[in-house]
Amino acid sequence: MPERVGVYICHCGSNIAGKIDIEKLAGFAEKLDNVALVRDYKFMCSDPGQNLIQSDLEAGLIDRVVVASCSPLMHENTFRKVCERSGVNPYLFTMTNIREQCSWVHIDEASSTEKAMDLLAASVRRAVYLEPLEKREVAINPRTLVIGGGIAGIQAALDLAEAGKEVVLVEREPSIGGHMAKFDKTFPTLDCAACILTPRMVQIGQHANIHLMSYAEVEEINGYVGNFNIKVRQKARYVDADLCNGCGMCWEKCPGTRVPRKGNVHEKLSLGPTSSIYMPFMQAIPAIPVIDRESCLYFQKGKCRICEQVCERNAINYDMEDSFEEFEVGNIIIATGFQPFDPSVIKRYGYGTLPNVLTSVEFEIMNCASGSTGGKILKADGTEPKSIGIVHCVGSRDKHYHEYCSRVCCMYALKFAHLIKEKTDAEVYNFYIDLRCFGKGYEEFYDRLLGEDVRFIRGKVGEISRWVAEEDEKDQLIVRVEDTLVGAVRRIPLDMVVLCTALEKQDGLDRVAKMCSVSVGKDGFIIEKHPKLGPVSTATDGVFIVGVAQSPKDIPDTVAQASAASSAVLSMITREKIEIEAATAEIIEEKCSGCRICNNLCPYLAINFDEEKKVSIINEALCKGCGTCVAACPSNAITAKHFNDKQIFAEIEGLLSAR
Amino acid sequence: MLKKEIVYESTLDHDFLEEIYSLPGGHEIKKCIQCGTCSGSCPTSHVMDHAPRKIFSLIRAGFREEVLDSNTIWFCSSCYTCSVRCPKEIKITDVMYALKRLAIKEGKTKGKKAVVLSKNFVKLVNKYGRNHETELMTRYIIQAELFNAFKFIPQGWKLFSKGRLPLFPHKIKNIDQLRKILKKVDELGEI
Amino acid sequence: MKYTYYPGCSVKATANLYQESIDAISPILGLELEELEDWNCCGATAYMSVKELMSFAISARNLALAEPFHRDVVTPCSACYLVLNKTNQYFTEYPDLRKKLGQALEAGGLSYSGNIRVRHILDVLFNDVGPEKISSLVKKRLDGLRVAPYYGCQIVRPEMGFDDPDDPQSMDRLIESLGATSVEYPLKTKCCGASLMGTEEDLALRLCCELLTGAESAGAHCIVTLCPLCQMNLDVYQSKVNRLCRMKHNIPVLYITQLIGIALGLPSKDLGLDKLAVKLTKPVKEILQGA
Amino acid sequence: MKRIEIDPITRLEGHGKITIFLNDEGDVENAFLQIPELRGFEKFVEGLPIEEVSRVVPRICGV
Amino acid sequence: MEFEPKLVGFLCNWCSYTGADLAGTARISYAPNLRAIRVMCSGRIDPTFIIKALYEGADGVLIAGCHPGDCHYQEGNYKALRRYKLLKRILPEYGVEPERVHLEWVAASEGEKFAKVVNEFTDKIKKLGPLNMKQSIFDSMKEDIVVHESAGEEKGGEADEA
Amino acid sequence: MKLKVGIYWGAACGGCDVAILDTHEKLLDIAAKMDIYLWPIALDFKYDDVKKMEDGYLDAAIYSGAIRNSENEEIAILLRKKSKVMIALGACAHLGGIPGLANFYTRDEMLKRIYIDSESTINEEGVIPLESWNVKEGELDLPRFYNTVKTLDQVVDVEYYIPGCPPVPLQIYSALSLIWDDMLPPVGSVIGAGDKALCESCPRVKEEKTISEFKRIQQVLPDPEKCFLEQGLVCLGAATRSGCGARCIKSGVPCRGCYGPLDDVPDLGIKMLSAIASVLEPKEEKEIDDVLDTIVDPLRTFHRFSMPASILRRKKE
Repeated sequence: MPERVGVYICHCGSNIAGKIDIEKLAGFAEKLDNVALVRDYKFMCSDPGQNLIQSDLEAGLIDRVVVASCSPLMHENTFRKVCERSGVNPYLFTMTNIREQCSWVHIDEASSTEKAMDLLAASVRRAVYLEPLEKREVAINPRTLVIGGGIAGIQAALDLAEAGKEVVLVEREPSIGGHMAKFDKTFPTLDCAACILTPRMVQIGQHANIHLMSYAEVEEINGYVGNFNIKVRQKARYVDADLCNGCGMCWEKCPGTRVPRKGNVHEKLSLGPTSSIYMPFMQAIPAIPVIDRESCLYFQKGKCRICEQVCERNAINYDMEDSFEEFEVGNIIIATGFQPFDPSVIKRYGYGTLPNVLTSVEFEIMNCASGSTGGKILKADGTEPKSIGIVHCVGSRDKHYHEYCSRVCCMYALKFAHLIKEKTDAEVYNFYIDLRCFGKGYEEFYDRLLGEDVRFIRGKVGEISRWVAEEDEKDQLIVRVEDTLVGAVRRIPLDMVVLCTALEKQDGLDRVAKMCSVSVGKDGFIIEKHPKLGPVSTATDGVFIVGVAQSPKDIPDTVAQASAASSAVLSMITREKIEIEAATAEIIEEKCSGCRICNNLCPYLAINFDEEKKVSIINEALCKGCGTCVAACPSNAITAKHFNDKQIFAEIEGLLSAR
Repeated sequence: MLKKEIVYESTLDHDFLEEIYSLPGGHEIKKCIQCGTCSGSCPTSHVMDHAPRKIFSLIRAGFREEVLDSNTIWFCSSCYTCSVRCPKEIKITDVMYALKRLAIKEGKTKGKKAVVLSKNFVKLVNKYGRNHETELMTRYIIQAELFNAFKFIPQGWKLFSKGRLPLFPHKIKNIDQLRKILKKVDELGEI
Repeated sequence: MKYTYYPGCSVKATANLYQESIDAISPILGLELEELEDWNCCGATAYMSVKELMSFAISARNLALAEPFHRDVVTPCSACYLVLNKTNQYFTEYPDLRKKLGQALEAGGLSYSGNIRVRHILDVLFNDVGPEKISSLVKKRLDGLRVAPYYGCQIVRPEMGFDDPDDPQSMDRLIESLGATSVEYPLKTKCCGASLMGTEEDLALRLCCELLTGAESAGAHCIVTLCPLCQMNLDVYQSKVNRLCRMKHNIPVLYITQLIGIALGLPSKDLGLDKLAVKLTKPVKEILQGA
Repeated sequence: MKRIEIDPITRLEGHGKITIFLNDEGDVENAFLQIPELRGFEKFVEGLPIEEVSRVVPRICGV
Repeated sequence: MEFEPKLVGFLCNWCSYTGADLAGTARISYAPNLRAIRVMCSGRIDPTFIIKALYEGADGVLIAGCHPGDCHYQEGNYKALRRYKLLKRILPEYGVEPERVHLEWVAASEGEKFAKVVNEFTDKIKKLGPLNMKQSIFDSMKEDIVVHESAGEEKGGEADEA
Repeated sequence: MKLKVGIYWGAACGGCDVAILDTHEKLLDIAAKMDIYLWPIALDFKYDDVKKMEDGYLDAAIYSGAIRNSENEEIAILLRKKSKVMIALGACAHLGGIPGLANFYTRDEMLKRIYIDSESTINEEGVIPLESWNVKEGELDLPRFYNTVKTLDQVVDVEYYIPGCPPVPLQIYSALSLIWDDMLPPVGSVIGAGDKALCESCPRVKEEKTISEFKRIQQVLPDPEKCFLEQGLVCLGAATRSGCGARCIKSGVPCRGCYGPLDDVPDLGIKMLSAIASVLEPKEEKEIDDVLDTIVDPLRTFHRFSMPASILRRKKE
């Protein structure tokens, strides 16, 4: 029996009927092939409207439904449900948009009606080729992978663990803590960073629901929402974590130097021990040292083994090798954080060539009470500076480097200014373009700094040099800048300059993104599902982003986002099951020649090549139905369900059939 | 008497912005964030009436006279430091050229010695196909610096005595070709 | 290595010493510079201030003349380098301009497709010849000579790609390859005032004064440069700078090609050294003689 | 005048037809051979990438 | 009567179709010549669809997708762009002005842009005139018809259809 | 009873006929199963012999060659009438083949080039062939040289297609055996060939593909083990029906598509275009253009054998 299409035309009050000649349209529809009946109604989406369709379907008068009304983005689901209720596969329904893209946008009734007829003819032809599709569900594994153990990952992991869910936290560095662990104070409240971070780090280390893998990297991610397979490389520490008790004997005796012990103050800046076997900082979690192969005398020269001799618990193991661990999780949180921009590429700022030009991270380390200067702000020669410049926007808001605003620099620059004022007698100059103090208590902090006699010069620094023009500029750094508010070009001799470097995407973020099948924007950060409504989700179901992995943000925002992501994960876990796309692509094995054109095209890595059968295969759980592979398959071995070639050809023919 | 007054919108020329924006490279100055990198980098900004950054501000506000009358554009030595450093990659030097041309077009050249030099340069190139430094300086001195002519003597003599100042111009062989090209450009109209 | 050579107007006149030294060293370094027949002025900075399209058009004529030879165009003048390069770059970047220039050139029976690379002689000396080769050809090492490398503006800006716009190194390396010391000179790319020397003399003199002071305070025996205008401003105007700024600068300003020529052992006559306004000073002479 | 057509001529490569006119005496007055075998390789090899020419022209005759 | 081109549009579901809907919601009126086909992603657009549409009588074909970097499926729009670019190169070989096929990035928020794109495209095709691909193919074969002994119709009767 | 068969060539090169002969000893089997009633290349039947047959007299007609002129079409119509089954043999009858490249031009352009502008022809009066010509003995006529080359199925109904330029002899034999074994598939099928693309039978190793530059065969020494396309050589194998045994590929030459498209692919060339464009590396417009610049003559390459069978069929005038 040929397909019997029911056509339902909606007036949408006067929204459609006011611009389209419904009678003419209905008359036109009746004459189309395969059309079994045509009805029109004031509001098809209303209950009586829906009932019209339902009763026709139930009476068996039709087996396919075309509704000509508003946009499918509006009511496709409504009418699909009508079909489902009537015991008909919802994919045997299609919609003709004669409102948003017809009656609402065209002035002339004749041409609107004509267009509506073409659109309807296309839908009817398409309807004939529609095929029933099956809805599918997958189960969600309740364990979660958190990549990155900075404040973002710590918060997310703790939230989940506290809710009773298992978490695997993978951190690349020997210790968790991230950048925050290097800070002395945090703005604007000036809390001690260690005081608020350390207890959480300890909790991570001890939590029964958290499996912490530090000094480890995610190697592979396969699978799909609810069912990801993870492979993690545990890098060799050369210290047996089970035996080591963190006594510190090894690094005390180690003759190797990871960070030079001699040299000027700035060259030997460090938080933890400077030896080859070291802990990154004293509060490290896990409190287990690692050996830096590059500087270790034993690894480089084959002699030494002092750490082995001094370790009472025999925890040193030079033969340790990288190992791999594989496990399954249901969701993934990417919390990889940032790395600071390297300002040495901006030659005119002299970083790396001029002494006493420091990056913000170096300055943080200098300020940290447990660092190599004991928290003192010192020039390279060990004396206290009399004047310090703080240059904002280094590498950010600049098309040559990063166009975006790094969002935290203004505030940490103010924090620096405060710390300098607190610890030294130095004059402080802030060179800024715009001061962005938008958070809670931020403006007040700025206000406080104004009162502390910090000098603010609105102008981006032109250059920093040692171009001495006058006697009193000798041995100083000369900052040349336009004071834009005064309208004068100024030369300011300074003892030290701190460059507020941009936050940039973490090294390797692209690799993580690729593994998770999410994309990065041109700024290098991962693109969220929706900037407003889906800031922690991504295009890949089950993959979430937190902190600077998404975009530069400060600690309060990062923590908030971490909690948001963990609650999103919890909501997934609680559902236990998730429905996945039915309109996917499918490879017909009998037609696939194994040319592998499609293999590289899928952003979700849903296409795999079966080496035995020599055909490509689509994992339907991963496929989101974009159809890119379908358009590319040179032998039409791939079909896009619900958008197959026949359906689209029918649509094209329908659109152009009237004339 | 008070010299400064409140600036009324009606006294400003808002078409000026569009005019400037439509110059080659001009639309980029919409993106200026007034950071001051240009002025802070410019070797001559300290003697300018308005530093380059401020010029952009004035343009955006519609201060047509101030911009075209200012000495700023004539102090630009085309060192391109601002263009290279501008975080918004505005081709500032090109904009300066465009403003120079606009000022010349509008006759805002009184007392602007650079204009005399440039115009004579153009004349010479059109005449010979090449610059003739001796003639250029002679013409320039007569037209712009007659009363200061003596100050050019020592350096001129130095060059001449070292054999670095040829007396006669070199005319290119195919000057006709060059002129045909220039004539065509004239027909096509400037960009 | 064969190139099409575009000297530019200045090199044929006030900078003829530059030309002489280029002529002298090229054969030794294996450079074959064939002068472009009937080239015309590039337009420099002045033409651009008056007419834009015309300025591009006259500049493009040279490129069109050079194209049939399928060789890189080399020029020793920074302004010519910038203008020809800019024409080239805008020609490819802006289709409108390309079209108009095409029509203009056609009127002169010429055409240009944008396939010529314009290079500065420094680029060629550094990248094609290279410090190693130059070093191997040195006959008189300039040990002890402290040189301030002055690049000026238009060779490194707007970004031309072969060296850093703020901290170029190519000439430093060449100087070192001769045995001399390249001093740390923070002003190496600061502007000398260029053509402002004609119109705003005081300003330009002050800029030059900074440069000279900078070089002297860095302990340089001489300044080495590669642009006719820079050389003229620093050399010929040095006495005037002294008068205005009440200084006593006495620092010779050589072209890099002259310095190379000296190290290659060529007689000073061939290198146009006698044409310098500031004569070689005693310490320089001593080192050169001792070399 | 009698007309004889041999159409097609066979057992050779290509198409052809012979038209023979006999006069009243039955002698051949005139005969015409037609070869309508026209493809136009002359035209469509123009502008072909040179490496393709050697793959296209063998199709002039495959016998 | 003025020539009213018939245009087919292939719009990606997430950006351009939504953008077109927004033009509707905002009641921005534009030329009625474009008939849209919704696909999930511009990456689904097989150049065959475009050729088919031109053959079936479209005077122009518009492809619209998410802006680069914004693709809902990450990179489908780049594939659309590449296919489009190659397709444009061969259109002149068919004697079809390449301007008849046009690609635009229209975001979900760009209702106004969508209207503008359709208006401009319609104008452009109006200037180019009708394409009549199918008809012209059969017109070009008009002289190629053998007079059949029997009154049988010439095969390839699509010509009648056109 | 033996089958009655006619074999004819339209605008062909004779390669298909030779391919039939190249079945070698199997030719004896064919002769045992079939009686041939027309085969100009080998046997001396005349058109009149065919015309005299009753309609449907022949069991099968095997037609190679494209429809280039009115004679090709007339005989196609004649054979159609006289046969129960019509088989298109070879790329020309199937797709238009190499003669179909003429569809990038008009009849007038073709004739001008061939007769007027030809370097090796002296034709001062500019004579071009006419369809009829009066000599004193009477009128002579010539077939009309068409404006557009057509495939066989564009002029008559065709039941089966045996693809290839030329078809593989054994494939012809097995296709013919379907007739005498009465095992013919549904009308419209391609017989004597595979159901998948050529890549299936290509011996080269295929991996994931990303192309950043196309090369021409003379510019490189291709790796004999590796997929041509992955080496930047345009190969149509992925869009072309298998069955040829990858003869070109094995000789080190990329596929040009003579076996035609797979089922349900309406346009081989455009589909190949889509596939190739999909696997390019760059994303930026400028870079895409740079890569595309390296594809020489794309459309004619993609439609080397199939222009008349493609959707648009010919260049618009």
